[in-house]
Amino acid sequence: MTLDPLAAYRWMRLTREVDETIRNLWLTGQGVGGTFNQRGHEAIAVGPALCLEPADVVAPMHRDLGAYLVRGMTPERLLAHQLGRETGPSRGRDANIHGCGDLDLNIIGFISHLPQSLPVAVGAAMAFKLRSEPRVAMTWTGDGGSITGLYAESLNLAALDQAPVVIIVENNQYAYSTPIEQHSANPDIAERSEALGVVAVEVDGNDIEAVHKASRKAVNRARNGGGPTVIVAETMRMLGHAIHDGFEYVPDHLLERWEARDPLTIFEQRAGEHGTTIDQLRAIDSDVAAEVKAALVVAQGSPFPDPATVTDGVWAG
Amino acid sequence: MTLDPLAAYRWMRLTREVDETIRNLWLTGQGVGGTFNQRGHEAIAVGPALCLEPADVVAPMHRDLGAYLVRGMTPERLLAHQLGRETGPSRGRDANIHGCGDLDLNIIGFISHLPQSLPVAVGAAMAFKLRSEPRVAMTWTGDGGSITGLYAESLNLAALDQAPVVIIVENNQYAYSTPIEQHSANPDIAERSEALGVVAVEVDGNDIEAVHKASRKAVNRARNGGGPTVIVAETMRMLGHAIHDGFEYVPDHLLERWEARDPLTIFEQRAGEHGTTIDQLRAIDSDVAAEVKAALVVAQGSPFPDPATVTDGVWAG
Amino acid sequence: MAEGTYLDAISAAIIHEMERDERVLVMGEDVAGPFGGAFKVTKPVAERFPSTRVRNMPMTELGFIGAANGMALMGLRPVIELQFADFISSGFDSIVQFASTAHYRWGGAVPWVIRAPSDGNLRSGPFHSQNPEAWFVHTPGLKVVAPSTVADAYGLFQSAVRDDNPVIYFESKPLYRSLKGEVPEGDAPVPLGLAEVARSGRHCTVVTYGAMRHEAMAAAEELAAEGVELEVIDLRTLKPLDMDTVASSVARTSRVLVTHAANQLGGVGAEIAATIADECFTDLDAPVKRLGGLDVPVPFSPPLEDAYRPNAAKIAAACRDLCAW
Amino acid sequence: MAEGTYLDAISAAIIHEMERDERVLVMGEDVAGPFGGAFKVTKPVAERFPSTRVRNMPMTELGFIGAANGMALMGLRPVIELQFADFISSGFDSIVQFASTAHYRWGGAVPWVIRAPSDGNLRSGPFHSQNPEAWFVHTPGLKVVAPSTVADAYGLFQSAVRDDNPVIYFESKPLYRSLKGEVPEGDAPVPLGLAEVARSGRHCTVVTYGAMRHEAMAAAEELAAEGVELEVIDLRTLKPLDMDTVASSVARTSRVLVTHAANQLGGVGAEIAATIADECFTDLDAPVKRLGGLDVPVPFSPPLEDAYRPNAAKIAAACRDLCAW
Ligand SMILES: Cc1ncc(C[n+]2csc(CCOP(=O)(O)OP(=O)(O)O)c2C)c(N)n1
Ligand SMILES: Cc1ncc(C[n+]2csc(CCOP(=O)(O)OP(=O)(O)O)c2C)c(N)n1
Ligand SMILES: [Mg+2]
Ligand SMILES: [Mg+2]
Repeated sequence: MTLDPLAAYRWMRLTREVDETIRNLWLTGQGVGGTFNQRGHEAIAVGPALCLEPADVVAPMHRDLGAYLVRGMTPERLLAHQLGRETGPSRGRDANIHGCGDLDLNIIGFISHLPQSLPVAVGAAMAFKLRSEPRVAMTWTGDGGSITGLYAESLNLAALDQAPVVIIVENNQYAYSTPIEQHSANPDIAERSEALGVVAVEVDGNDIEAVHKASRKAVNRARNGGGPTVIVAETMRMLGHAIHDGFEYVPDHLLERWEARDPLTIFEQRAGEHGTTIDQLRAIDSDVAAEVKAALVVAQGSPFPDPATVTDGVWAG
Repeated sequence: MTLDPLAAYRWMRLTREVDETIRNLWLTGQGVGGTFNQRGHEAIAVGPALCLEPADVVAPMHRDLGAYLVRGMTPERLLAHQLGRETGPSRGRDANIHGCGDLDLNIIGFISHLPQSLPVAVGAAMAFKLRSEPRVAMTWTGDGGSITGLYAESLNLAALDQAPVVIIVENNQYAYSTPIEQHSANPDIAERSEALGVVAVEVDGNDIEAVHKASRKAVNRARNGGGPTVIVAETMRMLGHAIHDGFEYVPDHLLERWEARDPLTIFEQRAGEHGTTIDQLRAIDSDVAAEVKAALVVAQGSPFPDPATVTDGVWAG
Repeated sequence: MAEGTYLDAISAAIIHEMERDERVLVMGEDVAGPFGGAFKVTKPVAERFPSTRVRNMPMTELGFIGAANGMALMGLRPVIELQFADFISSGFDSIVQFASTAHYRWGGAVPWVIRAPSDGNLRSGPFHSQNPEAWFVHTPGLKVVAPSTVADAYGLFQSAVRDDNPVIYFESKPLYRSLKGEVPEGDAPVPLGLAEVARSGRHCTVVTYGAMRHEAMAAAEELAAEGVELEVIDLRTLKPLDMDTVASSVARTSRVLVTHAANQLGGVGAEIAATIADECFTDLDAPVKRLGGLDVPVPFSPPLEDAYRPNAAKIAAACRDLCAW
Repeated sequence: MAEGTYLDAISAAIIHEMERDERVLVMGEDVAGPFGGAFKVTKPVAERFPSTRVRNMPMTELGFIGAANGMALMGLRPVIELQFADFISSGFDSIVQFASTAHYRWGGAVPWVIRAPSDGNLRSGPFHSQNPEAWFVHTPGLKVVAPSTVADAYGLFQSAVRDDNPVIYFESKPLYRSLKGEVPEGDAPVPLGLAEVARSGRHCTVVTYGAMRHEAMAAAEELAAEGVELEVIDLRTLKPLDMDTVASSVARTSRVLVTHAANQLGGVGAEIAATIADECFTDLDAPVKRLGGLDVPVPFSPPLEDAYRPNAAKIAAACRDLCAW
């Protein structure tokens, strides 16, 4: 799959728009509970997801709004979810972007305990391999997630089985307020990953073309029996960890540097190279804005769950 | 500390003798519960422990009988412990070589959940560093232990703090019945360890001089503020995992190869080089045999704990 | 049907489920052939099925139970062997946070079975004797099973594998080879959530599960000689709990002892006793009594483990006291 | 004494203990200055003490609680902050297997405190609202504390740090900034294991802890207007449990409701209710009732969380029923 530049831009813009819509709601007291910020992570979430077939499976985390959207979770449902409505994918049971799963879309909902999506994605890939299905599992984790024990256990399992899984490490250089040098004695995540027996590559996480290219290669390798790949994508989270976070801890000069490298901006700067025009992008912008606005109206008009259903769904079957 | 060859031999022989005594007891139905085998691990346990000062701390695991002995846990107490007597270090509360700790000897008792001794040793080392004490913590783990998440988490913590800890990985190439290639996608434990930010070296685990030399260097580095070292020592467990284990899974040719490299045998073969004589070694053998025989008599004559004390010691203070 | 042990029944049930349903696979440390597991439960299984369906795992409980979550979501039915129930705490997050909540949160069914060899009386000390079922009964979204007979070991396992939810199946190590009986063949599922009246009696009810069922039966024999008839209820499933069977027994006997080998304080017996005390209040002629393990790690040395643990004599004594109330 | 919040009291207590005893240090994710923790509890602490005593940890709960075990064995007194109590399951082995058993097994004392911000009613969903205290009350060798007032947040913390055992200190997130009062100064330890009679009354006892204390007090106000006087007991410490205070209250009131925000099934309330039902059998004029969270993960959406969770109105209704018995 080659990257369709207008589609790529559209998904990133949609991610940004949904994120900003949520942010505005929460900052004006119209949210429910807390919520996470996505700004800066658009290319990392969208680029890899665009490499997948519908039958492939994703297990995104809290910074991957774009992946949910690409996989077919509509803005309406995502907003309804964050607002605790019956019409969201969790029927009001899970918060913000947690538990935003839907097996009809092959999306696995995540839990807070990081990086729990990782072994789950590896297990999904092991299932594909066992059944000789040409499917791939993809998951995301952070630099903080990459230093957990579960990261090492999961990569080892993936490598032992040569399971068809692609792991995107979103290295935004901070785990909450803690810079990577303070949480990882060896901040070279690719090196740590490779030592566990997987192929690891590094890529500019704000350049959707680069992320997409690396992901495409990894997805192909996985689908062709070549086993797991870790893609370490460098980026910067441009707002606080979550809506309440004052975000004083990232030095201004770092933010300025990365502001200039905003995934949407650098994509737009290359519009000519892609054979697209600024006018086309602006048209997408207004389309997307209208779409999200309409989605919000629907989401806000959706019912809350009936408290009488509170115990529904604990058991399957 | 240079290695005193007669002392080195004596500790290894004592380890072997206690192990065989235990094995004989258990095989003849005089044991209580189960017990682990030590054969093959004598040099790995004794060599590093001989590099320590009394104020240093050890956190050995289930294959390190020799380390307990070197640190001053007497055969009497060790046998009483395994036999569930009041006079053992756990007063009958913990089994076989678990929980065989004594802070007066600076030995931390281990739990089954592997490799839990590892973060505990790292924490002890962090305490030494925080208080600027010239002390070192030493711990042991297996090849199986080295692929756990906790191994990665512990090494990262040690490296971040540059804590004075020495970690001996007893690579006996099997975790219970599972060969290393089946449990570790990358069986190069030193490479995996180094990628986490620590110094890692490899050594022949059946050659006590080699193990001792590498450990001495690591202990010195730690004591002088140089941070953690991992020593990957290759060996082979020459009997089953534990007393009940039929041990069919290790190929004969492997055992034959390692039998020829028995830590006591190869040490004895070099007796001349050490300036010791075979007669001296035989004298140690009979000394040690008598010592352990006497210790067994004492241990077997020791009382079982009074059931009325069963709840004693749950709480400290 | 052939005579066999409790352990044989588990092996047979695994084989039957794997033959019946190709989605079922076994995973765990050292489970593959020819070794066949720390207790050899999967040895006959590994002889029968290819290595892709009986898979050795590295000593990484958190990671491989996490992987089982992914397999289960993709429609497989992993049967996960732990070497000892004690190591269930090493995979805790994958169980109590992910698997237990996925269906409630977003409809993802996680149909696995964790086989956890539990309980003591074998002089195995604090880390090979644990009975951690209370942690999981308290956690919403998990089912918990604890068979105590050869037939139930077989039949409850079948129901556990066929259930669409994560099920923790606590095996009783003390019964593994000591308990013999007819091993069922073919389909013989015992439904989850149904207690068994193991013995009828009119003077006092003993509610129990696992190895303690047999201690309670021995106590009942002892008391029968004294003219006291115990009714013994084996819960079989700890979640969901069959309180109906318990309540209707208490309505007849008016006296009840709840006993298990797990630590008494905050154990499953507390939930059962509290429920009886509430729902059977007017039926009771004596307080609901509990008899469980002491509030200490399971000690190793025989005199200490004996002091720690309930047994037939202690159950008989407690029932005598209850009947004297 | 100055007016402050429940959260201020915790910060002040940490500072006091660190000044008093140089063995005390703080560790956890993002606790260091200038950030000062997810809830800013350690912000004033980090301003006062060097970074060696307020230490950021990587997101590796199992590893760093394991390291705290080693530090504590070597004589330090680590105060470990979890970002949410929900993540306590990620460090489970280091707590329930190592720390809890070391002293019993071989005399190694492990004096740390884990600060666990717990409870909900904040629309934070299944992973930021948990009350996992029952897992730890059931585990031998741990102490468990759950302060519900500004003064207790201060005083129980002091006792927890000075205790020679591992103590889990459950902080109440809903009270963090909503509850204000006089923050004690200097030494004001509140002993572990001593309940407080928060309100005297003669008709019915309510046994509770944490944020539910305040719901029970509100229920008591409501019922007082109807002529029903509730006695409210705040347990403050969940292990060891002060059943004496509870029993002497029940002896007077003959009716009792046990309530907490944690899931009711197999919760700490089951232990308390079962003990009351046993030991106070002849005092009771009505069954011991329990009111806890439903057997579901804590749901996010307001109508669902409200349905999940006990509150003043539900407590009042339950007490009315009890008094009508
Ligand atoms: C096991 C666990 N401990 C603590 C947390 C709290 N927490 C939420 S996000 C986060 C930082 C994660 O950093 P990283 O993995 O780099 O992802 P990022 O948020 O930077 O995208 C922490 C500590 C958690 N989610 N899981
Ligand atoms: C967390 C955990 N899971 C399972 C076990 C059971 N177990 C005991 S020893 C062992 C193998 C350990 O292998 P290794 O670390 O290589 O040490 P070795 O016994 O070979 O010296 C296993 C799986 C355990 N002790 N801890
Ligand atoms: Mg990050
Ligand atoms: Mg090994």
